[in-house]
Amino acid sequence: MGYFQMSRLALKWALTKPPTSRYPFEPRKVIPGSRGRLVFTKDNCVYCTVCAKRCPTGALLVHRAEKKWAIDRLRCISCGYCVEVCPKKSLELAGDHAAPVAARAREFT
Amino acid sequence: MKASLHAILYLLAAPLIGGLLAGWDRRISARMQSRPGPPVLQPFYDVLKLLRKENVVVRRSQNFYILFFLLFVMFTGALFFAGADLLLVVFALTAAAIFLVLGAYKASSPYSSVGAQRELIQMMAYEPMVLLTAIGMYMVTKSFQVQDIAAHPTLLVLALPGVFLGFLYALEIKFRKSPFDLSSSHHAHQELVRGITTEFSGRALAMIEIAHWYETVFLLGWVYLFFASIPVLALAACLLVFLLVILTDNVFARLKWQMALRSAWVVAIVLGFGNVLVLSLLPPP
Amino acid sequence: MARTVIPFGPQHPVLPEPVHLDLVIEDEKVVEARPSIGFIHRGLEKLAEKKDYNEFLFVAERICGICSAIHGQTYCQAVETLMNVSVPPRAVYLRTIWGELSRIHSHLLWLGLMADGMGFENLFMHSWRIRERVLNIIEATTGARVIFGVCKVGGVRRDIEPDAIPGILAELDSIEKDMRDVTKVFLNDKSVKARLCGVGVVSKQEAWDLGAVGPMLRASGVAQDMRTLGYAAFSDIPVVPITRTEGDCYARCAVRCEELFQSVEIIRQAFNRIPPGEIAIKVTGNPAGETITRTEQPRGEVVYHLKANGTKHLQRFRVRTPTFANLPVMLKILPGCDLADVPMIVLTIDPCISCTER
Amino acid sequence: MSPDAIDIVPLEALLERVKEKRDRGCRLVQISAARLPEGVEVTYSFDLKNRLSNVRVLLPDDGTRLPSISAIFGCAVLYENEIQDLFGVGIDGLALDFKGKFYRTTVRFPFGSTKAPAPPPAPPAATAAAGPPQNTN
Repeated sequence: MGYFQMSRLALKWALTKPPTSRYPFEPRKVIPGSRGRLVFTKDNCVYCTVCAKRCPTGALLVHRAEKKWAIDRLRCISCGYCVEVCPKKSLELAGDHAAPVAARAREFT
Repeated sequence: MKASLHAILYLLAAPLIGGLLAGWDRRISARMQSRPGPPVLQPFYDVLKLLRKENVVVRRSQNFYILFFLLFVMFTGALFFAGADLLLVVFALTAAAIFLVLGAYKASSPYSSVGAQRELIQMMAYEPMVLLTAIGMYMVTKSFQVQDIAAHPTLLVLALPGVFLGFLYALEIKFRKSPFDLSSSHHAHQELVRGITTEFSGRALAMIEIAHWYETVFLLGWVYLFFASIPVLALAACLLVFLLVILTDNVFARLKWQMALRSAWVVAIVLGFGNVLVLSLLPPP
Repeated sequence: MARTVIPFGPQHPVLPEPVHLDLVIEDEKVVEARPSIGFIHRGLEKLAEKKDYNEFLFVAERICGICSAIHGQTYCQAVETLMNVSVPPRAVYLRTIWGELSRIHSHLLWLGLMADGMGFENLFMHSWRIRERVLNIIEATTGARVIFGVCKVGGVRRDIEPDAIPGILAELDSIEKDMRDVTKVFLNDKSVKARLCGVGVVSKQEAWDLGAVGPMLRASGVAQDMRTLGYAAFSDIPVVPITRTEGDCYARCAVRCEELFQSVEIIRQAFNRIPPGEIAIKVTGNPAGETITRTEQPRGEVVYHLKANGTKHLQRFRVRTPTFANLPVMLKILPGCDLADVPMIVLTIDPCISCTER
Repeated sequence: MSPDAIDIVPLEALLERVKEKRDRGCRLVQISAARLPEGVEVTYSFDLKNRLSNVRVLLPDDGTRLPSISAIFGCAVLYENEIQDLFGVGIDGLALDFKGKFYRTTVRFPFGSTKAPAPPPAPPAATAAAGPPQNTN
């Protein structure tokens, strides 16, 4: 029968638990290795500004004199280029994602 | 007295039942599509929200037609449940649909006017079958009065199997669900945006929704007539028909109007007219 | 006869992409289609003057959200050609695997949109449910779902660990089974066929003359697939282009359906043959010279024209995306179709307007 | 691609060359333009049996106009409109001329223009659209 080709699949799924999750109520499952939030560890940083220079979107800002490191979360594209170039391994990408932000602002550390 | 009681009961209960059915429809469709779907009461939330929305119109008069559309749908159902003449019910239903089409034309948007044209074509498609259903019922029960048909001692579907199937086909068109969601679909993903209802918003859209709820209950009431002599069976049949409509909605692509019209007429002629012809040739019992 | 102009886009529920068509219709026949594009020109080609060739990779990957993986790969290939870098074989295989995974997810996305365009909600949801499983594999291996960001000039950034491979292959088997269920509906269901067969027919000659590429060209019977050029690992894994002869929307849909399974097969072979070793080599210096690199994206042939003059900025970066090449065919077959066929025809070229305008 | 696959021809010989390609059954792959110090270089790429061949012309910066090949390859229209809008090259005989409205760029002719410089006063939005200043470099 040419029609109703979909019915088997439709009926099967009507009786199966949906694979979707109710996102804001159920936290998202973190897939290991996912490129998520950029995490900065202050300890080793020598404020060499390489990360800020290489960042393709200009999301990072480093003040060498004031020893300040800042990120604009809305600009960060989690590409991991800064992680790669950091000589002191003070940057890494966490598997989870940053909390939503509404406005462009720099988070200073 | 009993008749008007039925009509009043319909006017009060139909939106509740219709809304709940719409909620279940969304829920079951969602499950078939492998997602959980909205709460069952979502259609009510939607309508309540629409009622509070700002009224944006192209022309003020377009909403006036929608008011009449709703009133006529209510009137049609009330007539039906009061046990009035079936032919009158059919024409009242047509009049209601015409008001919707006029409203859409009045909005003078290309989407809604093409949608309105398609709605007219759909009406042409299902109207013969609906009339044949009325005639078939008359031939068995010798009456056009709904109350006489409902009181008929035999199971109508036994004498009218073809008409029943044909009526189911018309029902699919009337519910505006896939494969016949060409004039307006429940979601906006078609070439006409939302077709006939594109230009309606706020209260007018809420009225259209409520009218659909009334329509659903009324059309299922018609299904009930086919099984009226055994009420339990009739209710089960209504439920099954409703589930069938949801299933077809989910397993069909949208047809083009040419094919919708052609297939509907073929069904009307072969199943509907064939059935009526057989009945007229049989010797009266 | 009443003439109506139906605006189609730039914001339209069938096609959430900024292309605008003024459809002149008589009753429901389209007699004329007037296009206008250019709503979202982002000037990415000009940006090559601001970003050095390594940074520019991130821009190239963002030309398109769906074919991103192959954009990145093509860009790297082009720059590597200019710099005479030979990429380690393991990296080449990894690129191929990710490229094919992206083809699967792109085709599934397209199948979903197509189902939605013809009002088949259920099929749409199921296509995307399967796509989600492919995206999970992609996220687990590359770290991102859509913009992979794994290619770099000289190799790739990430490796797929050998112990992860059996899991991926098992998941792929199960995805393949799921895809069989869904493509069976696309290819056999009568209501789908009623919408697709005989709609938007392009003859072999027409498709060739108008410069069509990818599934559009293959569906009209031309066996042309850039993977047969043997870039990346395709020199070891032979690809036979999938063709149909009808040239209608159904043929284009069928070509993409079959390509899903072809890609699964390519991934399996690539995993079987993947050599051990380095995944990247260090690249120093700046590119110089000129190259035109072509690869096969899910939507068809993409052409990168790079000119470099020995500085860290590229002198000219130009991309011809497959959608751009397919637009003339679309405009050619629109007049004469039904209004209800317009979404089918527009969707079967798999339009990616962001790609087109860069 | 080896550089010798590029065939540099004088402007007058362009149409003839393109017609020749057409007669051999080539497919137009792309037309790309590049700004050089001395003018705009336009490259036409053709494909036959997966082999690429290119024809190239140089348009000096003195307002020289490019003849359209849209009569030979219909699909060239889009490429030529693109070049017209981005490089400010005047093109003669376009089968479908969008008259600079193909790409609605905020900056007219972002890659410069071969015409005599008479750009309309750029709206103040043009600089703002270039995005906030970057803090890199």
